[in-house]
Amino acid sequence: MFSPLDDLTIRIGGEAGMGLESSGVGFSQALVRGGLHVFGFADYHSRIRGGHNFFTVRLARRPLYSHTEPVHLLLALDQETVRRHIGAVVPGGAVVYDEKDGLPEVPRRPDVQYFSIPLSKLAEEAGGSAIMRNTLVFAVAAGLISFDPAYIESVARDNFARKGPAVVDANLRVIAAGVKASRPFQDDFPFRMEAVPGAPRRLLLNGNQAFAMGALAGGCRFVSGYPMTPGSPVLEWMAAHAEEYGVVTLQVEDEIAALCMAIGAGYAGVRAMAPTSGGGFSLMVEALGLAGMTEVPVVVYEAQRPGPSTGLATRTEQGDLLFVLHASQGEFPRIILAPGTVEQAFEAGWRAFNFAERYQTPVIVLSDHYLATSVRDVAPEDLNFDAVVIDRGELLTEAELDSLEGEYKRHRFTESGVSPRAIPGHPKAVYASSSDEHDEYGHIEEDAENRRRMHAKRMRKLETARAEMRPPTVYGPEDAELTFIAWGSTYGPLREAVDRLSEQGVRARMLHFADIWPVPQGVESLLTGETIAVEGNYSGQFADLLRMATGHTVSRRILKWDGRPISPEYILRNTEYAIRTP
Amino acid sequence: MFSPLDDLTIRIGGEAGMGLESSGVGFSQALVRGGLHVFGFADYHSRIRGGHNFFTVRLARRPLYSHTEPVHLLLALDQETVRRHIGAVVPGGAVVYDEKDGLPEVPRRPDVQYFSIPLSKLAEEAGGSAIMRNTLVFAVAAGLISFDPAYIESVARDNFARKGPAVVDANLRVIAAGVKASRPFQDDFPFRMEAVPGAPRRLLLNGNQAFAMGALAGGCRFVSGYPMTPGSPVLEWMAAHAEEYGVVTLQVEDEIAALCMAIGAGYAGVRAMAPTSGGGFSLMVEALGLAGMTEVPVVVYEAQRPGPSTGLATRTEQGDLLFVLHASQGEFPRIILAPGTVEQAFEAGWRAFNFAERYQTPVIVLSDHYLATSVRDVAPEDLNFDAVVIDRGELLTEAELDSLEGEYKRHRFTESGVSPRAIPGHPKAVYASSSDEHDEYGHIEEDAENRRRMHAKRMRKLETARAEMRPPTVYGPEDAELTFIAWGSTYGPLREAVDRLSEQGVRARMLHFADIWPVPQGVESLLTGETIAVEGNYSGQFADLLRMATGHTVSRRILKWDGRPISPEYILRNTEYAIRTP
Amino acid sequence: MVTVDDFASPVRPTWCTGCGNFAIWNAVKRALAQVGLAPHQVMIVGGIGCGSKLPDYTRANGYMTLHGRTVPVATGIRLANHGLRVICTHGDGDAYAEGLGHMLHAARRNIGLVDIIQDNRIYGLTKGQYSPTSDRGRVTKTSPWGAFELPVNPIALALAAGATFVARSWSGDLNHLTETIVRALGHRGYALVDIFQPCVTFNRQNSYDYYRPRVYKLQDDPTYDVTDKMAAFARALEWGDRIPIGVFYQVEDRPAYEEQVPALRAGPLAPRPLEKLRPEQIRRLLEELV
Amino acid sequence: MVTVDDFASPVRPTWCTGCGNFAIWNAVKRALAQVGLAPHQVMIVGGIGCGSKLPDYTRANGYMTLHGRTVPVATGIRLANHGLRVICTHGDGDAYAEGLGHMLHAARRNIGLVDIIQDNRIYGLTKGQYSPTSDRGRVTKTSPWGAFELPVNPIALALAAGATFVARSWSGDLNHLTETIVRALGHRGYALVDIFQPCVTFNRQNSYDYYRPRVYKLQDDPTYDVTDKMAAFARALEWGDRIPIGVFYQVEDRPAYEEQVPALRAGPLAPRPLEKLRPEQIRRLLEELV
Ligand SMILES: Cc1ncc(C[n+]2csc(CCOP(=O)(O)OP(=O)(O)O)c2C)c(N)n1
Ligand SMILES: Cc1ncc(C[n+]2csc(CCOP(=O)(O)OP(=O)(O)O)c2C)c(N)n1
Ligand code: SF4
Ligand code: SF4
Ligand SMILES: [Mg+2]
Ligand SMILES: [Mg+2]
Repeated sequence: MFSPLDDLTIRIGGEAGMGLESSGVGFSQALVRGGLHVFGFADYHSRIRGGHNFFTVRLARRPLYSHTEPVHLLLALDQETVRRHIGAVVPGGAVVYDEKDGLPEVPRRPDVQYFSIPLSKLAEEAGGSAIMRNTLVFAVAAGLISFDPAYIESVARDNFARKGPAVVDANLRVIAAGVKASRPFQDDFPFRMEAVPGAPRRLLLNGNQAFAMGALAGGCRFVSGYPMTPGSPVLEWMAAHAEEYGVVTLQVEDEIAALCMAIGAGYAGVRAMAPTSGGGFSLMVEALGLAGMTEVPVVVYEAQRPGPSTGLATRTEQGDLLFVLHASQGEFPRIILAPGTVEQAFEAGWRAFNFAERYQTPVIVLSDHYLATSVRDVAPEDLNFDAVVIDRGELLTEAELDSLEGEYKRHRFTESGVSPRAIPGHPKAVYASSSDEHDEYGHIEEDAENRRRMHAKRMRKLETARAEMRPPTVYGPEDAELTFIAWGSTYGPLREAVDRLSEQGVRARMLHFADIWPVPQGVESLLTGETIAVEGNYSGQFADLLRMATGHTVSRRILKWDGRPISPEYILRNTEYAIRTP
Repeated sequence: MFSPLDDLTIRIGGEAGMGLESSGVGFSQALVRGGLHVFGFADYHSRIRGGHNFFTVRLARRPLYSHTEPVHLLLALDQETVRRHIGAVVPGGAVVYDEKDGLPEVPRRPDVQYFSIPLSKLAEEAGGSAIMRNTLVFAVAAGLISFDPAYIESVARDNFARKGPAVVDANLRVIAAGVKASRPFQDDFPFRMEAVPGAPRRLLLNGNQAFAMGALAGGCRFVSGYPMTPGSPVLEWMAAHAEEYGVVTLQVEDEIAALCMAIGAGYAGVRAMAPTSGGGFSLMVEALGLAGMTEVPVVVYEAQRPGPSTGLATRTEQGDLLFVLHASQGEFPRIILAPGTVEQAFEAGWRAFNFAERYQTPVIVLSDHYLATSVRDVAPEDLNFDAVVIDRGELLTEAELDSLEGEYKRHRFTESGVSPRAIPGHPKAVYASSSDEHDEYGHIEEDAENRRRMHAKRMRKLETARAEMRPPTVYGPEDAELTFIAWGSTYGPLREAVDRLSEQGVRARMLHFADIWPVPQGVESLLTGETIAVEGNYSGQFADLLRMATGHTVSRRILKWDGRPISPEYILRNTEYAIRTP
Repeated sequence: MVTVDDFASPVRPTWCTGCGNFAIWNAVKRALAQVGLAPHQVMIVGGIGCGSKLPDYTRANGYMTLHGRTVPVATGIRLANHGLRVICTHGDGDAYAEGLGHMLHAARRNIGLVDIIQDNRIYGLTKGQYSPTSDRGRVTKTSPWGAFELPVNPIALALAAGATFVARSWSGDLNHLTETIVRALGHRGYALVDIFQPCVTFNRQNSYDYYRPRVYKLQDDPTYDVTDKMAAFARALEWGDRIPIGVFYQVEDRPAYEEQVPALRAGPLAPRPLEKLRPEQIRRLLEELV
Repeated sequence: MVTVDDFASPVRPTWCTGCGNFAIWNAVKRALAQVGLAPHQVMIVGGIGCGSKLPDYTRANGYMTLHGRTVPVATGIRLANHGLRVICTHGDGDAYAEGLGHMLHAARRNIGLVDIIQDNRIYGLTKGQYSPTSDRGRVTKTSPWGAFELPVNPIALALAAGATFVARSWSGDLNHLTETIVRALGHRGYALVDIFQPCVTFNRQNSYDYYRPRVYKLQDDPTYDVTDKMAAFARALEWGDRIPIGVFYQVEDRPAYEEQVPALRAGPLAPRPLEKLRPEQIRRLLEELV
């Protein structure tokens, strides 16, 4: 176990509509400004009011990649929070609750402290409104862990600046009141995490933001979407930046239209994408094949949530992998990326568009609720804008177009499978592609030999692309006895689990796949020893995919499908079990 | 090689709009009435006029399961037919062409005979219209092979009865003229296939008809669809029989509505299905998950055609297997059947509805253009109506409903995963299911433990169902050195290829899968020796699936993706190649 | 006798306090009680959205389906068992964005559904994006510069599609709401009931106070003829300071779809026993193949 | 100067002799030549169907997309490059069955498309099932008892959706067809042109002879006001012995969608060079995260 002096988790719980997530993110921001590392995630219901919600922020003096299960400080805005989370509090930890709420009638834990503070009352007195008790209770938390409240004040100043000085002042008063209210309990609370003054500036963001930023940096200039949790914040982020960066964004009538419009834009020569979740992706399936057949570059961002169907709209799962891999009738090349961290999400943003244009085919970026909405701090250089490349592949330049001879062949047979592409509008490259099988010009053609060659030409692109897919990240010793396999958002929890196993003397490593399809070359050689797939789904889809693609059968699968993210502890518990049982 | 005395192929070719398919089927019908076995299939373009079309009928004295490549008699209604098909004609075979068309300027084959007959002129003289030359040329063919024209007359009488005696008589005169016109060439044509008078009556039908009939027999009472080749003839067949058999059929606005309506009907307690092809299925993907989540029995008939996208609308492929297997976000149980013959298509018709109700989940019947549209003769008892069972699974009876105690739990946790179902309308079983995750009553529920159990309950149905999936048909010796693996429509060509290999002394067998998913138990033990997958797609999807499900890696794949059906000869050629190359 | 309490479900609504859905929910229960339809005689079909959860809060046969697919699922239910009165309750996003085509095809099909739209002119459940009925210029997270689209006019569209019953009501008048739903329940074919439903959380513009002074009742004008389509179009275009509510149009000039289907002449399908084909039916089928 | 021959493609149409699509094809080429748009300045987008193959037979930028999705694909093209004049050509099944929702949303969006519907009131390519514009009672393979649905009225629906240009023409009058398309090409926003297109193979009812005595030209009536929406609705409902053709409605009361999008103020998107973000842009983005 890590010393709690390095690693602390604070959880705030209450009802939907209390604004826990936004105040939690604000508090996280303050922690980051104070030089700490954080990992924050929200747990909330698919409804606007009622239902138990909570936000958890883990803070530490070293970079964090995941949440963990134990809670050191529980900020309870209702009795339900105590009822549900008291079990997660570590011995010596504390619960802060509102005097007016009182405690629920559950046995008190002798090893946990209960701090009663008149949160609502103090918020009302200091700020004028009881709803400011979120802010207040975070100030209490800061006080308890000896974190300098000046950072919370600075965030409040920035966040409320738009609302005028009166609102800012009210917030500052509430913060002061919170810090003051924490004083009587400070000595009793054993866990401390002071700010690190002068630490280098870091950024706080979630996977959706990172991906959207990467996409913008990669030249995405068209986004069409239909609201759907947890993918559509990418549309909203782009809309917010549309005017400044020259991006066309639209909310449209449905996901069918969303992808069709993006394909239209891609066909016309603009880097385009459609963000969604699995349900919306289901409606994009037919259009995906259109892009495959007519060789149109387009990107779909699919942030998974638990299915089937509407499922659990605000929760997480990795259940759509084999679906997106095989979606749409017939066969065509597609590329699938599944970033595991905000850094990878940023990269996936621009890499996706390069792949789409280089292979003239759809690219799917598979995210999930956990990655999409969890916030983490990174160094500015981790969002590596310098590394961004805009490679449009075999796109004919104006000069090349001017010197074209004869009728332009949009779908020319080539060895790589990629045909040099002209953006429509040039007099020498007038063409019409068809979703029917077609000849090199794009004209509808049913001839058997043409079909055989044209289909093979398209499919060849997959082999060409395979060569540039990145191998999995290997984390841990070469000679590991246990090789854990993960993809997408499981990166963080698994990385931490592997760290802990190493500390326990178990030689374990992680293979993390962010480039999923085509499966990178040479993967087989990494699949050695005892292999354990760790996935947030019921059946172990990536393990199935690996077996299909490589023949390798993983030794075990650690799976989870209850809609909640996998934690390092969950992996460790199940590993012990896996090691114990034959 | 079979003796041509037992086995003869006649091909008629011409332009779209000439009605080759319907007259070809009529001729096939006559052959069957004459006691012969037939296999007929049409090759046509996705357009209403123009383009080269042809219909091929193979006839024999023993049951046939497939077409073959060599043609004995080519009936050319235009020069293009000669140009394209002359290479397929066997030595000693003949071409019949219309005097007025003449022959194309291609080298004459010395080993083939060319019979010039004024087809149009004779048709006009005898019947009053040149468009009757289809009928005439088939009568010529009958004359050449010494097949009693009385059977053609009898079919003409039946088919044209509705149009009145004048039309019937005109057809009879045309048939007589055709037979007469064949006389001068009869001695030169070496291949004969006389009728077998008094042979037991047999039926002629294609896969679509067989499936539709099986579905009707199995209690299907609701069909909603949107036209799409080659699946929608099932809707049309049902519409034609709707009034008599009490079936609700509708053509609706799109495939989304089609499956949603079928799900609505299934929810309300009626056996319902939506027939389509891959493109339409793409639009049904979201609704499929709704059925999976809310445990609604529903059947989708998906007749594949070459993709991706619009592809080759009137041709064949087996490219949608992995797509339908994984379609829709999240995970849920589904059952997939892929009949290989008309007999299996008939069975799939009623079995699908039993599976759907027994497991309260969607069932997909995967067909393809080749199976859906090829005609074959079977004995009346091969469409085994006696074997039809209507098993509605755990459906609460009126008496059981009357005696229900307490609130009815539509999604009760059970060991098998199947929850006893009440059809809505009974006062004691009032419930509302939700596409959101729900509790046993159907109410929306986000609790983690409920999710874990409810999702597992649904998924368990797959294991329960696995036990009753039929193992593959094994055709050939136990100790075969070559094991060919097929699924769906490849049954016929592969069966014949295996027969021929046996004749050549190669110990080969076929494993044919008609029950695809869940993969039947115990398959592993059959996957021995050299295994060769034979599939009508680019990547070998079933081989991939087998590897994923069983770990078995097939030794080789014989694939075809040019939109044309696999022939026995194609398999043999590629087998030789496969045997020769290491 | 059926009473409102018969529809009481153990599940409490999760709608925000003040949400216009409460009135709709109460009106539906009242209307059902008034026309004497018991919980097992109806089927309430929702899509996905705040309002679409109404079946979860109502003890009656129900089905919460997909966003935008409420109407086709309900159509299948109705055709499988027209012994059930089928009611759709879904949002403006569900009905007029993702589901617009289905609704208009249902209208021309004249399928016997009461189609209640909880029209809050916003996306509630996904937290406040603009909807097809949001005003032009409406600023939301997906329309930071103000929406460019003309709002959908569901009344005009339903009329143009050939709907035989077209009505509008609002959450601020429980009696009018109940009456309107009662009238719709009395209609044979497709009946659209668009309801202004204030969303107190994400749509502060179209509040109770916004609608109260604007709405007026068509049926207060004794000369208004609900069978006059051009008059209905004229009122459908009325918007702004005065907004008509009530029944715009009602005719019975063609039968409901289910009344025309040959297979349904013998009554509802679902309750019929499902039996194997009789020998002479099999014979006739096989006869077609020889 | 652009001439009709500039649009000559090496591919010959596969339409049946006498098919109404020939006239539409010729009219499109003539209209383009008349307004002086060269093949590389336009984009013709088809769906799937007999008529939807028009781009294959026309030398011009084109795209043959999906059945029913013509309009959204065309919308994406238009927004990516409004330097191209974007024209849709697709069938009544494509536009009014599978695609009805998209068309109406395009209309209220007022996106700059000329949307030409090859309305043969039948499914041609799939061999003769009834279509959304087929008459009630129409007997086909999928409606053996005669269709039960009221036909779609595209003119009324487009008006109700807020289309700013709504017209109808027919294949029997090449000049009227050309003129109407020319007028549509001159319109800024969404322009619907529904065209009666006889299908000589699968729809013998709605033949040239059927239409010739029935159609009359709205523009022959000098008092007809194309900006009067109620007048347009009245004509839209006219059907039977007399069927109006011509422009029912045209207003420019609101800008085209693409004229409102902030990112497009600087001109069409596609031709702009695609460059990496500038350092100060990156700085501003990162600033949001501290
Ligand atoms: C196919 C699909 N797309 C998107 C969503 C996400 N979604 C859920 S509710 C909703 C919109 C809600 O708006 P509305 O229908 O007006 O209902 P309200 O919540 O306002 O009552 C959306 C977009 C979904 N569930 N399914
Ligand atoms: C999703 C989908 N459903 C069905 C089809 C099959 N299909 C091709 S064309 C067509 C209808 C053609 O009718 P219409 O649009 O009126 O065009 P027409 O052939 O009459 O010109 C259909 C249903 C398809 N290609 N895609
Ligand atoms: S968000 Fe709006 S529509 Fe949803 S429950 Fe709250 S008030 Fe009602
Ligand atoms: S089938 Fe009809 S629409 Fe199609 S090409 Fe022939 S005449 Fe034209
Ligand atoms: Mg709404
Ligand atoms: Mg048509």
